Amino acid sequence: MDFSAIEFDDELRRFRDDEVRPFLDEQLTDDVLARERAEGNGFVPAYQRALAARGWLEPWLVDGPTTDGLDPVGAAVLDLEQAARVGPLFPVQGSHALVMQVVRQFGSDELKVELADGVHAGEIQACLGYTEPDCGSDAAAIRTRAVRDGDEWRITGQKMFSTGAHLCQFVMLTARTNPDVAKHQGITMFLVPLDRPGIDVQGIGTLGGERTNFVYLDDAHVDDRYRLGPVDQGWAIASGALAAEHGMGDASSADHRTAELRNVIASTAGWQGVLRDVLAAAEHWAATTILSDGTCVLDDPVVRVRLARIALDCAVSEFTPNPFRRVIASDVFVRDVADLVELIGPAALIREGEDGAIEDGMVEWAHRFAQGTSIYGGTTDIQRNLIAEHVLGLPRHRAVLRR
Amino acid sequence: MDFSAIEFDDELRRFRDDEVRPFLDEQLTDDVLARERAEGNGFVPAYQRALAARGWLEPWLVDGPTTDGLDPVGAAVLDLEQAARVGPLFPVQGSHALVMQVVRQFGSDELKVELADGVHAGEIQACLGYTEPDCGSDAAAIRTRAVRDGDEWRITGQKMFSTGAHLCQFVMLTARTNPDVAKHQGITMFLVPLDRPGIDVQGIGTLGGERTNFVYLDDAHVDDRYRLGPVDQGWAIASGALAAEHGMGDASSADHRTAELRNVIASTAGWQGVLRDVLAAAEHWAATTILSDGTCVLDDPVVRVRLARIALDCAVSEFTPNPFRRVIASDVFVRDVADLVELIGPAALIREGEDGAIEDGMVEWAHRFAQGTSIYGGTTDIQRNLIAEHVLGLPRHRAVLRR
Amino acid sequence: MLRRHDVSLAPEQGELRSAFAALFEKESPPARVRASEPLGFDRDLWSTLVAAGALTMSLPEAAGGDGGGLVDVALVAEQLGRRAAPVPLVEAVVASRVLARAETSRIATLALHPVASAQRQLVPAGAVADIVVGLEGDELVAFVGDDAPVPVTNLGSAPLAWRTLSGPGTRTVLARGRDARERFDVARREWKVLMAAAQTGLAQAALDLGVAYANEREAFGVPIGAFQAVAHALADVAVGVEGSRHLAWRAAWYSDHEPEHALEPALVAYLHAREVANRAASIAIHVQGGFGFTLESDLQLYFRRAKGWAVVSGDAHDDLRALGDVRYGTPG
Amino acid sequence: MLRRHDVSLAPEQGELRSAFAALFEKESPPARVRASEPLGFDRDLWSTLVAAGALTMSLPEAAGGDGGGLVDVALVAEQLGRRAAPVPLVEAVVASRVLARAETSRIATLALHPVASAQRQLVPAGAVADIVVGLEGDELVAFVGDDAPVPVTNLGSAPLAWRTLSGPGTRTVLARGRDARERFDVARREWKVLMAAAQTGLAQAALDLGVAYANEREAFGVPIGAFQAVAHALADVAVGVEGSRHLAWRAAWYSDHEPEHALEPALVAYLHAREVANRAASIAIHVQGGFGFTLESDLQLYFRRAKGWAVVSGDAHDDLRALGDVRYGTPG
Repeated sequence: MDFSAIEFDDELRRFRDDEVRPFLDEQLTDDVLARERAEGNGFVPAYQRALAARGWLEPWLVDGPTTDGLDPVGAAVLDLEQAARVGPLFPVQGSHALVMQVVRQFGSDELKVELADGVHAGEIQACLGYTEPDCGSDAAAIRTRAVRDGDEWRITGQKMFSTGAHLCQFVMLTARTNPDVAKHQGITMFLVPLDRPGIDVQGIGTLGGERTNFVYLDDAHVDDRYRLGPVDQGWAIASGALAAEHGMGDASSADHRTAELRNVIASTAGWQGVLRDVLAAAEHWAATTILSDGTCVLDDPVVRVRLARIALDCAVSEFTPNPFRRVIASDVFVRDVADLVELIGPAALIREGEDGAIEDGMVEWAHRFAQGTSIYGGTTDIQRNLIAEHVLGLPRHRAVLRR
Repeated sequence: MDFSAIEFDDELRRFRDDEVRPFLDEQLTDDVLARERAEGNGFVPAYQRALAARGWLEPWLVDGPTTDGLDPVGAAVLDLEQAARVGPLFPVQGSHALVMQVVRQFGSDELKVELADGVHAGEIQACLGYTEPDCGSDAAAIRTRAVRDGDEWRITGQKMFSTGAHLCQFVMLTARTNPDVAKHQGITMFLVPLDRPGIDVQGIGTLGGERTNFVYLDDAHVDDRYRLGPVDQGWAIASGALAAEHGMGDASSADHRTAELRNVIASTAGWQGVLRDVLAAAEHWAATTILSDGTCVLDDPVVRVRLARIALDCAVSEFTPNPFRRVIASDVFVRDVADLVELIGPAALIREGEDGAIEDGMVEWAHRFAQGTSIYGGTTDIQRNLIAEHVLGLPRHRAVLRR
Repeated sequence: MLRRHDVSLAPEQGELRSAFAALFEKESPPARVRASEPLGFDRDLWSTLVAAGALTMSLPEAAGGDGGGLVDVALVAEQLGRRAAPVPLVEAVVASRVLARAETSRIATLALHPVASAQRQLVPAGAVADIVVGLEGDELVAFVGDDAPVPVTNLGSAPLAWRTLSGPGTRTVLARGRDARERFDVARREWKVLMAAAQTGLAQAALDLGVAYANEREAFGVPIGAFQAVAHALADVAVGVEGSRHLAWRAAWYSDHEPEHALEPALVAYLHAREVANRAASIAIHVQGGFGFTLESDLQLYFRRAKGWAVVSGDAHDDLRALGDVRYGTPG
Repeated sequence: MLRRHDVSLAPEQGELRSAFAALFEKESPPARVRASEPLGFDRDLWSTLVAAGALTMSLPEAAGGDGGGLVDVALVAEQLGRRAAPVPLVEAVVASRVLARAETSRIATLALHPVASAQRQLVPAGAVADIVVGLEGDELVAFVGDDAPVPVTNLGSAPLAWRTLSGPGTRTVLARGRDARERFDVARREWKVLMAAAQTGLAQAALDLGVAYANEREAFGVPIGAFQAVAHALADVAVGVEGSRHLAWRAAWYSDHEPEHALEPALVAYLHAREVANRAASIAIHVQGGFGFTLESDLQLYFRRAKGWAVVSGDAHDDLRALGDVRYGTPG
């Protein structure tokens, strides 16, 4: 048990002041920040490449040329400094990291060699393609088909929620390779190059403002070397990766960087981080707003307990461990941001950039964004199923219709 | 649409002042009140008989000799005056009324004649016997058996939550008469006299302080005239009665008195009534408690919004119609009483009658009592199922185990 | 006290409700709601609504109205909410009742917050209103500004704008002192009653969309509505909507029949309705899963309006404080 | 600031936890908890616990203790809560730390509310304590009254009694002025930290009972735990318990290592733990259905103690106000 502060000794201070900050000054240009703000996907290719060149782009992902790398404390410093400049969005590249983990574990040597340089240079990014318009939580119900044709596969179908696909080079997707067996048994995993003929990426807006994508595949030809793992065994791979996404994974799986960091620092990413930033904005507003009767908003006892309640929720989210955190972090985020809209009142409704917007419209944005947190990466209902079955040992079940 | 006040004209005032109040002065003796307080079952035999003698005991239940009766407004006046003296408990005789409704609809003429005088005299009271130690929500899974033996049935089994059984003359119970068919199809309904050999009633305490009972039946012989409805058709009768208990019934069924009253007055019974009384107690405490700094508790802005929140919940419970009310009335009761324990603080923990108890320990009691409201007469989960299926038209389903 | 508790609609009330339900269904489909964004105003729909008498039904006959009451308008407002109709009916009715005249060619609105002097405030329908009614100091004022208002893009795509009650323009004092304050309080209370009805409509629409999706969308071989996680969440929304509707009716009834007792019912109805509407939309989005979070789903229209239409009147906790004041008197 | 976030237990901490888990499981079964009611004190169990060193482990070696910290006691307190053990360990440890001596033959407790003069207050363990430590005016006092305390029957079957810090008896002033206030605040904070751990234990026990029942009890042909209405409710409880535990550990760690920053973690842990424990017991009762509402079910023991052990320190909102004061300074 250890919650002690990490001292900024001379070396760490030097790293922050002489390496990280100058790097960010140079690379996080207004242009990069504007692009991130507009799309909210959490990465901008030019910045990715710069990180890679510096050796700071998740160097643990695939075997390959060595890089400078960062120890967990160094990585945390970089995260914090990034977050301070970019604001609540700009998540760590979770999907890409997940894909690379699967590639490292299940990709052929040939594929790994092919990808290594590009990944290390930050020029190859991958997104996920599990969800389809007709299947989300039931991820094994996919309809996308892949048919073998010599050394190639011909893939046809639709994927949804492939966030970042318009900026990525690959999508890791599940496709049905055998329709004649039980649904979990006929799925194969592929890392599909997005530049293939027959593939079309179309943007779709979300309530939170981020762009996500449909990926349409119309007889796209994909070489067999892009297959990940054995034919018809893709479900096990996808479930492992889903489990990691749900925070159910153990420290040795895809989650390893997170697991490693967990023992070192409080996570700076995740929704509890966003809620903390939104709370800070509301606290700033309350501390600097003087009412017509001359009192400060923050002197109102009712306001104080409501803000304290949210501070409590932030701490609860932060210190509730995985796989439990996802549920509570989303629940309190949705509830608390809704209350902050009320607390700030009419001006909280104004969009960023409009006359009278409060704290850059952050609460208005967060209220919309919050609705996605119970859905991203599998709904909180699925997460509760997992907790009930795998942690509490309650019976697995499925629903069947009566009559 | 009409929410207008019912004017106490001369006639109604005369009824209240010259009939109801003198009657209650005479009948609701300290002895009766003490007995009700101790057991919380909502009726005391002597008082029931007095009500019956006056013609005020639910005279609409069975056909038989006419009584003075009460119109809905008169009945409401009686309810209010009773409630003012007895406090939140002392519910209308819901179970007995339900049983009598079934008797009227399904009992043989012979049975009705046998019961009429006793019911009208308040000397026959009936309770329910649906639940068993191993079945509650799944009320068709009963194990109690009834075997035909000439003109009699021989009944063996256990019933639970037969509240009032120790004061009643009859229990209306479900028994399995055909174990070889689907569980819903082999059940018969009986009105079992509790004085038969082989029947044993044993009390069991509840968190809310009320006494409820086990009813053990060991080869109890019951004449066939106590059967209600056809053999093996008891499930339909029980479901109808359950539906009425769930508030799902229509105005023409067992619920008719409630339905009639609904267009006349706001209900005085139900948990929203209890919550309102608990709130009134807390408001009284807050208005009369002066803190060490000389301020009144009720001047604290945080206290005011919390009490106002509960007042809001009372109104929501009262004006949310059946079958929806049960869910919200229980939810807010549980939540709000828990907050009132906090609000009053340490002394809220003290039991009634002990040194320093607040408002006769009402909040301490209500916090315990509240936990039963999500269970009584079928859980709120079952109620949500009913709403989802019957009101929203969502699919009926059942759970099956996987693997 | 014994009170009647009759929540049935009279035949003519039922007909009114059906007529406007049909009008909004036809004239305010999602495509037209979307087309009205970000301003949140559809002038053709407004003309249709005025022609249908929605604005004047609750005005006295002497003022060119139909002599109806707030109950009638509440029935209409619920249907308006159900289709997220981009028309400032609630504001215009309330303001017209203050003005005691049918403003059919100009749009009148109510500035919901009393101001000491020429402070600006965010006014509902302020981006499209010609006349702003409000309380400035101890004067109840109708102000027609010279400058065109500037719409402010906002969460609910409502036609909000910063407006004042004085400045360049025509300023009419309708009342002063206690009379002014009382008439303003009545108007604000009526706005909350009608908004409670509109929020009930938003909640009903969100529930309907959630239920429809839960019946269609399959997962694990069954419609997702067969899962209790989905079914119970929607059942809870239904519980909320039914209570919200009856409370709104009751509040409107009190406004019409016992205005001296109407504040508590109004606050209760409004508090519950806005909470239910936000939760209904949030839960329905969750039920729709990923699709619900995209802008393709109509749920986002309702979700944004739930808070967007209500919070312009202020923090719900201020209404809770007001409810406390009604019950316990002003503190201190 | 970057902080470590290591929630692993050292081997000796794990052993300590297991040892006391075994002790309480053996020595505080439900029958013995029931037998201790309504007083809520089992003298034999108390002797066993003192002999096992639970009271002295966190006292300085100079004071006859083992020189351990609050983290160790928190691990014990969670196991105590898990078995609803009828022993005033939390109060006695905290009071002994104020007295800086191991009171093993007499029981010391802490009066949680500062009083101006000889006012009485409801004191946890007050019905069995010989020594009451508390703040009266600006004096930190240890008071041994002449009169035997009168137990007050209460929700949580805790040994509560009305006690004073002066009157007939022996009154020792331990500190005055700012020093007195600070030492009292530390004691009260430590009580909340340990109570957070005890409440985590109550919640864990309620969860375990709910899960066991959900796995055993069948309805509609399957264990009721197969219904999401049951499974998800229990999953939410599990989410609460896990957070509650880690927050309690963290609060204890700060008390031991950074007492100057320990108040916010203590308030956060205590607020979450008491909310989770009450909800856990309430939900588990609901899962057990009718049986859960009878006094036969052990859940009632946990349900009554959740609020019963915590509320003696006051309204949770007071801790929320205190959390606000830590973050925003005292208002005005």
